Amino acid sequence: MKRVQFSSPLLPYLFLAPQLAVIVIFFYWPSVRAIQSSFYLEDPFGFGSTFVGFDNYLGVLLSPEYLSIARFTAIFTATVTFFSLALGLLLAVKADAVIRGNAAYKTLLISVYAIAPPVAGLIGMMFFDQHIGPFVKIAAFLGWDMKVGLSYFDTAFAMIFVAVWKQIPYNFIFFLSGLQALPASVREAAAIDCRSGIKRFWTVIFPLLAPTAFFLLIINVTYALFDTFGVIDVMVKDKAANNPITLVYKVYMDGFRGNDIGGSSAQSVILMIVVFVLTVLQFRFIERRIHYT
Amino acid sequence: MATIEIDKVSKIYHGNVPAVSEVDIRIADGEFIVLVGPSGCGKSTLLRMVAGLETISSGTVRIGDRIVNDVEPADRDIAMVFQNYALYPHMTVRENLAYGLKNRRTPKPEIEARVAEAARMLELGPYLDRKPRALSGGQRQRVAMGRAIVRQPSAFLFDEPLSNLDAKLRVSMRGEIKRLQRRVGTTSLYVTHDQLEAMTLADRLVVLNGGRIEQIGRPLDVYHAPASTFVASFIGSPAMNLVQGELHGSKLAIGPALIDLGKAVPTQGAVTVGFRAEDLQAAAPGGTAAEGGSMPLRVDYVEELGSQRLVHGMVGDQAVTVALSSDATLRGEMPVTIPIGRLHFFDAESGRRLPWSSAEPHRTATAPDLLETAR
Amino acid sequence: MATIEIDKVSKIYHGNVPAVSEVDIRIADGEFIVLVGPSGCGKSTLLRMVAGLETISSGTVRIGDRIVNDVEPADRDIAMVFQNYALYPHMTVRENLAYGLKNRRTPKPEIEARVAEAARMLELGPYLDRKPRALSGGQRQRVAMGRAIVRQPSAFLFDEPLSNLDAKLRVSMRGEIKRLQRRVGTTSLYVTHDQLEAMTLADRLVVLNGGRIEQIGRPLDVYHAPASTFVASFIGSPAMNLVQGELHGSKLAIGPALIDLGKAVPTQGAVTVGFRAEDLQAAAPGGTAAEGGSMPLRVDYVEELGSQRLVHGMVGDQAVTVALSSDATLRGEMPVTIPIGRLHFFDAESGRRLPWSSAEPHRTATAPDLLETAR
Amino acid sequence: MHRTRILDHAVLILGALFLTLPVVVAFMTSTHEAAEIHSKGLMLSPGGHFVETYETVLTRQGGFTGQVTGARMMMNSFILGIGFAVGKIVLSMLAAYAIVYFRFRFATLAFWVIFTTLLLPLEVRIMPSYEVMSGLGLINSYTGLIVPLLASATGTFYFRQFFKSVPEELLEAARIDGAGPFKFFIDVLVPLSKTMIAAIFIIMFVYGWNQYLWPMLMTTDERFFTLMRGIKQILQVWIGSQIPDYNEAFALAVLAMLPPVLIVVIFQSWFIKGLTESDK
Amino acid sequence: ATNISWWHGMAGRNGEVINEVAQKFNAAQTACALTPVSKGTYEEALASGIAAFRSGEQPNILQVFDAGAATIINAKGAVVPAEDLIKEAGYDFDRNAFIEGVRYFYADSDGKFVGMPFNSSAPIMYINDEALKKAGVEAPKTWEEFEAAAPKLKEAGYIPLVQAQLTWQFTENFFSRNNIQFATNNNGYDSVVDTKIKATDPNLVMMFEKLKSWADQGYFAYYGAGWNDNQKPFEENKVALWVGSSGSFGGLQKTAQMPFSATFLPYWGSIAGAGTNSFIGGAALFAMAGKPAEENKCVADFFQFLTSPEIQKFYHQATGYVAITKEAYELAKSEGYYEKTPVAEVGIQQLMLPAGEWSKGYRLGFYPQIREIMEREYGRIFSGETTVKDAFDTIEREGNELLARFAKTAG
Ligand SMILES: Nc1ncnc2c1ncn2[C@@H]1O[C@H](COP(=O)(O)OP(=O)(O)OP(=O)(O)O)[C@@H](O)[C@H]1O
Ligand SMILES: Nc1ncnc2c1ncn2[C@@H]1O[C@H](COP(=O)(O)OP(=O)(O)OP(=O)(O)O)[C@@H](O)[C@H]1O
Ligand SMILES: O=P(O)(O)OC[C@H](O)CO
Ligand SMILES: [Mg+2]
Ligand SMILES: [Mg+2]
Repeated sequence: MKRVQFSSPLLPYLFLAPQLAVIVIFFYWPSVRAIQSSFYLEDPFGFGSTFVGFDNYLGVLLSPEYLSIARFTAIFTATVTFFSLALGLLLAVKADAVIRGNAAYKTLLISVYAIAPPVAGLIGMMFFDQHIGPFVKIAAFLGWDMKVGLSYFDTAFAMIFVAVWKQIPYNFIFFLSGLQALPASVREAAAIDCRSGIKRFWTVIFPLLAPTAFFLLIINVTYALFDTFGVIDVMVKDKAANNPITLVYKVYMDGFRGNDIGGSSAQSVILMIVVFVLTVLQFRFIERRIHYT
Repeated sequence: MATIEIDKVSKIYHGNVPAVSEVDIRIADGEFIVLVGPSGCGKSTLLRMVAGLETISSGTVRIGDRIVNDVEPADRDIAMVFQNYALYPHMTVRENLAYGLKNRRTPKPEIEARVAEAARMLELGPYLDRKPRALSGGQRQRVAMGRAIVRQPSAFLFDEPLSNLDAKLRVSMRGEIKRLQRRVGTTSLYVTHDQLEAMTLADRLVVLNGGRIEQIGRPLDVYHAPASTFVASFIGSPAMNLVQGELHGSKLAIGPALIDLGKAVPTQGAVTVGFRAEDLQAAAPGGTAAEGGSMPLRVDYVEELGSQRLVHGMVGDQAVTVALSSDATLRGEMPVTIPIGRLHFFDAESGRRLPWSSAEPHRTATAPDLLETAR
Repeated sequence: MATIEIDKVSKIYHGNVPAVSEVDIRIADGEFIVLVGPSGCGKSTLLRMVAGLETISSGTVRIGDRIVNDVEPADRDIAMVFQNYALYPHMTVRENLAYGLKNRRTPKPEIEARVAEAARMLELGPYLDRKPRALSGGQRQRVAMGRAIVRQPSAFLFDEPLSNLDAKLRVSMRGEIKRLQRRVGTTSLYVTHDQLEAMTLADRLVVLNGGRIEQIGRPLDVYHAPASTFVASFIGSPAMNLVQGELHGSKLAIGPALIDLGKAVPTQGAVTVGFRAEDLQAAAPGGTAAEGGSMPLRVDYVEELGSQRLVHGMVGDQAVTVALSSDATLRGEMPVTIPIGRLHFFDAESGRRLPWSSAEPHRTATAPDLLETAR
Repeated sequence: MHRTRILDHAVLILGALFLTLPVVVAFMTSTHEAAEIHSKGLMLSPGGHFVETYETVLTRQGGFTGQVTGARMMMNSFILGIGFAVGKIVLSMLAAYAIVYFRFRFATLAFWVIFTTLLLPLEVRIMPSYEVMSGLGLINSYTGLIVPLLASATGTFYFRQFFKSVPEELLEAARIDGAGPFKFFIDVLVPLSKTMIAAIFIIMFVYGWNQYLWPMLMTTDERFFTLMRGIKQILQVWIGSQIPDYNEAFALAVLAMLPPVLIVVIFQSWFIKGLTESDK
Repeated sequence: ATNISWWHGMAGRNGEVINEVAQKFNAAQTACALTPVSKGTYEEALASGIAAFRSGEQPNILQVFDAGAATIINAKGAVVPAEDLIKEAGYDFDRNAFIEGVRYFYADSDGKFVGMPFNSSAPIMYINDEALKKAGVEAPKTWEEFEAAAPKLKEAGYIPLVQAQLTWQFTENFFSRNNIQFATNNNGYDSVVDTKIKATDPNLVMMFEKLKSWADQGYFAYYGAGWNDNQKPFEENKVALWVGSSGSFGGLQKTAQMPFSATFLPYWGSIAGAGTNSFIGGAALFAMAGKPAEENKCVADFFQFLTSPEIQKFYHQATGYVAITKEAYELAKSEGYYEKTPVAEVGIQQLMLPAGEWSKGYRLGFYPQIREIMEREYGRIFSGETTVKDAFDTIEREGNELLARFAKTAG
């Protein structure tokens, strides 16, 4: 940490106490409860529970339905991450390149950042409404009979579309500030060394942006996994049916809506493990992350 | 290799105050030109216009016999060394050196040969596979130089390439750059705000002030005949003493001192008088001024540099610094003399050099000429 | 005001290599001590131990007659000036100056008086209500100084306070620091890696190398009688020429040159010979060596500094630099002479100074003494 | 260097349209009548019912108690957003201060205890969290809405990164100037962190404002309903067997996005700065 | 006054009517103060109620929809049976005052009312009068008749048939209208142990095969599980026949762009004994256990208040849900309400049809999740991802797994 630090027997604990208290009560306690419940089969009303060992886990992992949701989650996460990163980067690079109107573009492009996922979902839902959705009309014009809510593919498309839409500004902001933090002279050196802008981008600028891109990759994966809950909840209109959903939504469906505490707890724990692995990877990379200054 | 012609070049940022105004410089093939001036005087802007990194507001830049105003930087056939080196942090030294060549579709074996040659010249062999962050400042600087050399461009452009180095390294890298440029003979435009660097490196130096050229000339010419008080105070260390004087006939009054110039000068009345610290001598106390005027100096403080001592004091109410050899005796109040021939006169208002001035603009062959014979 | 005694102080980071080893320095009341040495030699570590910002691994530090090893920095009655000034960016200059006093519960009127006094001394009056970011580098430096002064501490500690300034400003701030310290008379410990700063500022300088003291002494003593090749090459610019020589009786062989020392020296065989660039003179071609030995110099390149020229060349296969006045004539191959009395000998292995060495360790009153009389 | 400008602008304009058009459409649509939207779909032009619709949405007394007006929900959203942001900043600044500026035995442990919370979003542990909350009697209270959301380390993480970038010498100078841990924190660190605090405030405010699932679960008392809850309510109509008041839905959506969007847009420079400072 | 709370799953106009009912109750007496709270959808209201119950924060009254009945009724100790509560409060309770279709669904196997029927609906078929006239066909009573009329309707430029909720209208009420057993253990009423859903019933499979082939021929359109997506085209006069809820009536009156009427949900003439009444839809109110006696008394007062003919009539007319007592029905009838709005009577008439062995109700644990499975598989059927046969195999398998799991938790 710092070269010089205070040393005091009590103060650091005092400063940490509020945060730790909140975390222990509202994070660790519930998390431990979740792990505990995952080994029990519980009556919805909490009248009794039976220890079932790993049954809940087996039930989940052997269910083809769960596996197909897992598969969709993976695809959804990969697609949302890829497109929101790519588009965010594209816009950031362009905004970085223009001088005139730079501020206006910036403002327009980040304005959507603050929109809540359910609001995004609501707007998306209207855009993809089977009867009045303008996007559906455009698609029909192109010969695509879009049936969001009925066709698995179309619904997935709409969800991904909205999730990407919502996330672009975030990536845009980070990429833009990442770009602007790059030493101007390195970019100029590249301008002298390489005529093709595209080649320059891939050989010099992008590698230098790698730390930002990596950071964003993690953020976007987390976003796609968890924060899209609101988007999905709104877009499936309360009826998952054969619409695609993600693992978190499934936890919610089974636990909250279906009152299957044990099963959903097991799913929570599985998610915890997935996120844990992701985080370990993240820390590993961050440790190894190149400091380009 | 090529000539560079900078013709009435100006740069105006955002329709505002001009950063560079109507600059004209003709750089001969193989010449080493140093742009020098205080911070913000437009040195980098000018250099970057030549490089193509900055648009030219008006005027033309010609490299060889091509007008390059609208040519992409990569197509100008120049190489540039940046102050912070601008090495590609994610590439090894070898890749850094080869990058520009690869983009130019130079054949592989040739790239390898040129990289090897540059590495040999700059003694970078052992570091070729390291990334820049594993190099010391001096080594990075050498890689930056190497990156310019491998390209074998028509011209080198340097923007304060040494200012991130510590004093000792700066001195030795200065020598290296000079030797290297002599060896490859590439036309060079070099920016620095360090007058010592400018003096030692330049074939000709260009002193910039507020976006305009204050003086162009060979280093010693500039040193010995600065065109203005600005140049006089900028070139040379310690800076030339500049004091207010009064000319009456053939007499020059500086505060309490009255100096006989021997002959009348065209200008009369108030002038700015300049003389260099090392041209002043301590007069024997009570002795008469030898071949120059004598001024009483109240010593304020002394800086011992080992090889010499700088005596800071006041003549009347004007600060004057005298450089004495380290074995000269000092007293609290001492007369100093100045050879008449070493006095410079400047217009009190405009600061421009007045025609009557130190008789001997330069006395010996300048360094570059000498060097030709020395090798 | 107080004395500072540093007694067998060592610092070992993480049970590893020592950063500072058994350093002893006794600083007299009001004395200005400069710690100088290359990067990483432990200067800052030592200073920070005195400040209380770093724990002391062994040894004791005494300020006045109090052992302060376990005293909080704030209670040591010292003030420190940092390289990057460490001004509080959100406070005005006035608040920056007053902050330390306020924490000490100094009465308000006194704070105001002291701030006003410091502002006057440092000419900070017009900037008192500005925030640091609205100040130039030199002004920031002065605020940092002011923050130290208002506290009226027993000692000032400076850690490279000038190295963030540009060359010109550095020279002038150097003068200011010196004058200020004289005026307030506060014991000072000053860290720099710039030998020129060390020479000009120090009453005594301490040359550190690898965490150990290489030499302590008055600047000119160190300059004229460096205790080792390390000191010899570190103090003085250009650095002292150090070449391999061979002593046979009263003869000294340096490459092709044979120099008669006049009398035999205690050491024989291989030695390192040192001589300063400015002690060398150009001999008239074909003329005989005057009172010293003559060496043939093959000129490599020349640096024109205006006031003098540095001639870089080779004697045999060893690099030698000669400082000549700017009107000396140059040739590609020229003999240079060295007064015998200005030769330094060092053990070829250990680099320690050998007893027989240049006769005159110092020749005149040193600057501080002079200054006392000069005021 | 300057050739591709037109293409650049084209891409940017398309991007800006892509991102903002839906929002514009939402706004325009909200100014039409429900029946018109129902039959004609989304609108691109203003509809002239702006005042009525928004007045209704803001002031119509919904719910049983008549206390669920749009304005009330908006106020609750504000309380949640601001309460959360302020709480987060206070807690995490203190914790980050302890971690960065103090030497103590369990520093590493504390670090890990705090940072593992980055692992698991609330959605995943929503059921047990709810139980814990009701066990503590915090259902239907602003405390219950706000405090559990604080149980994550993002703020601490940002502040830790920021504190690490504060020049070491400032602490050293302050110590020599006689500042203890409290003084240093109040006199130096807090004022220095202003931009960072502003940026985190914005991020956290948006986060708090946008909370969806948690307030839905945590409030049964209409007085605590937030805008997101209101939107959920409207959405329900969509699902069921009645016609939705599209205009009101969009008006509410516009109201729900307006404050955070305005804050982000107005303070974008702080925001961007804060984001980058905390990135590394 | 004693405060009691009521969590429900209604929104929009229906939510407002609930508030009005509560206000009427509060105005009618002073001892009790009732506060209704909307908890989202039916599913969410149930889930919130359960979550709250686990931590002792449950409301006094919880509205639970048909599909959630088993969950709450099987949780012994979660609720006080409405009948007991009312009797304890000193009121008389007459099961026979309720109309036939309402009587059994929320009762235990002995017929004791556990839940208090509240908003009751029936799946009925709305008719686009214009469309039928144009095509020159009569409203079908059976699916056979529909099959015959469909080509003409299509020719007239209409989508012949759309529905709103396949689970409720074409699965559960397929069993009731055609009088077919839905699940073992007496449709689940007798025990949770070993109850099995009979989703592969050949008649049900046939129904969906028909639906699928109608969809392929353009006689039937399916817009996914969202209710509104399916209702919209009917409102827009694109659909001839729409199976919706009797509770949709109020809304349709505002939105439909053409005159419409309604009739019973068709059945298969080919199935012997078909044409019985339908299960009651909508939801009932449950008095949650663990509340102090004086609050329970207030709940009983409210239930009593609810069943009063005036309130029933008001609610019936304000929402389109059917009146649950005969008295209320007679009252509305006597006032000539059905002459003005004949559509409003269709639901209640359908519920009052003679009951069959299997049309009283069903009681299946985790049924909301089983509905989710059905919705998923139905979606797959109509998007061509699976065959009807496979879909019902899956529904039966996964449904039975859930039922077994429920048996374990309840056991
Ligand atoms: N991109 C820019 N926009 C506006 N003004 C600029 C820009 N770049 C430079 N300037 C201004 O132009 C003038 C010249 O700047 P330039 O960088 O060329 O100075 P310099 O001589 O290189 O100084 P330094 O020694 O500090 O590098 C300065 O006043 C500077 O503020
Ligand atoms: N906190 C630390 N932990 C470990 N080693 C350290 C630490 N601080 C300094 N050192 C090491 O101690 C030695 C002396 O460092 P110090 O900072 O005192 O050098 P310095 O002489 O001030 O150098 P510079 O001129 O670069 O400031 C160096 O080798 C350095 O790497
Ligand atoms: O929309 P409702 O209230 O008629 O209810 C329909 C079904 O019964 C819900 O399960
Ligand atoms: Mg510059
Ligand atoms: Mg240091």
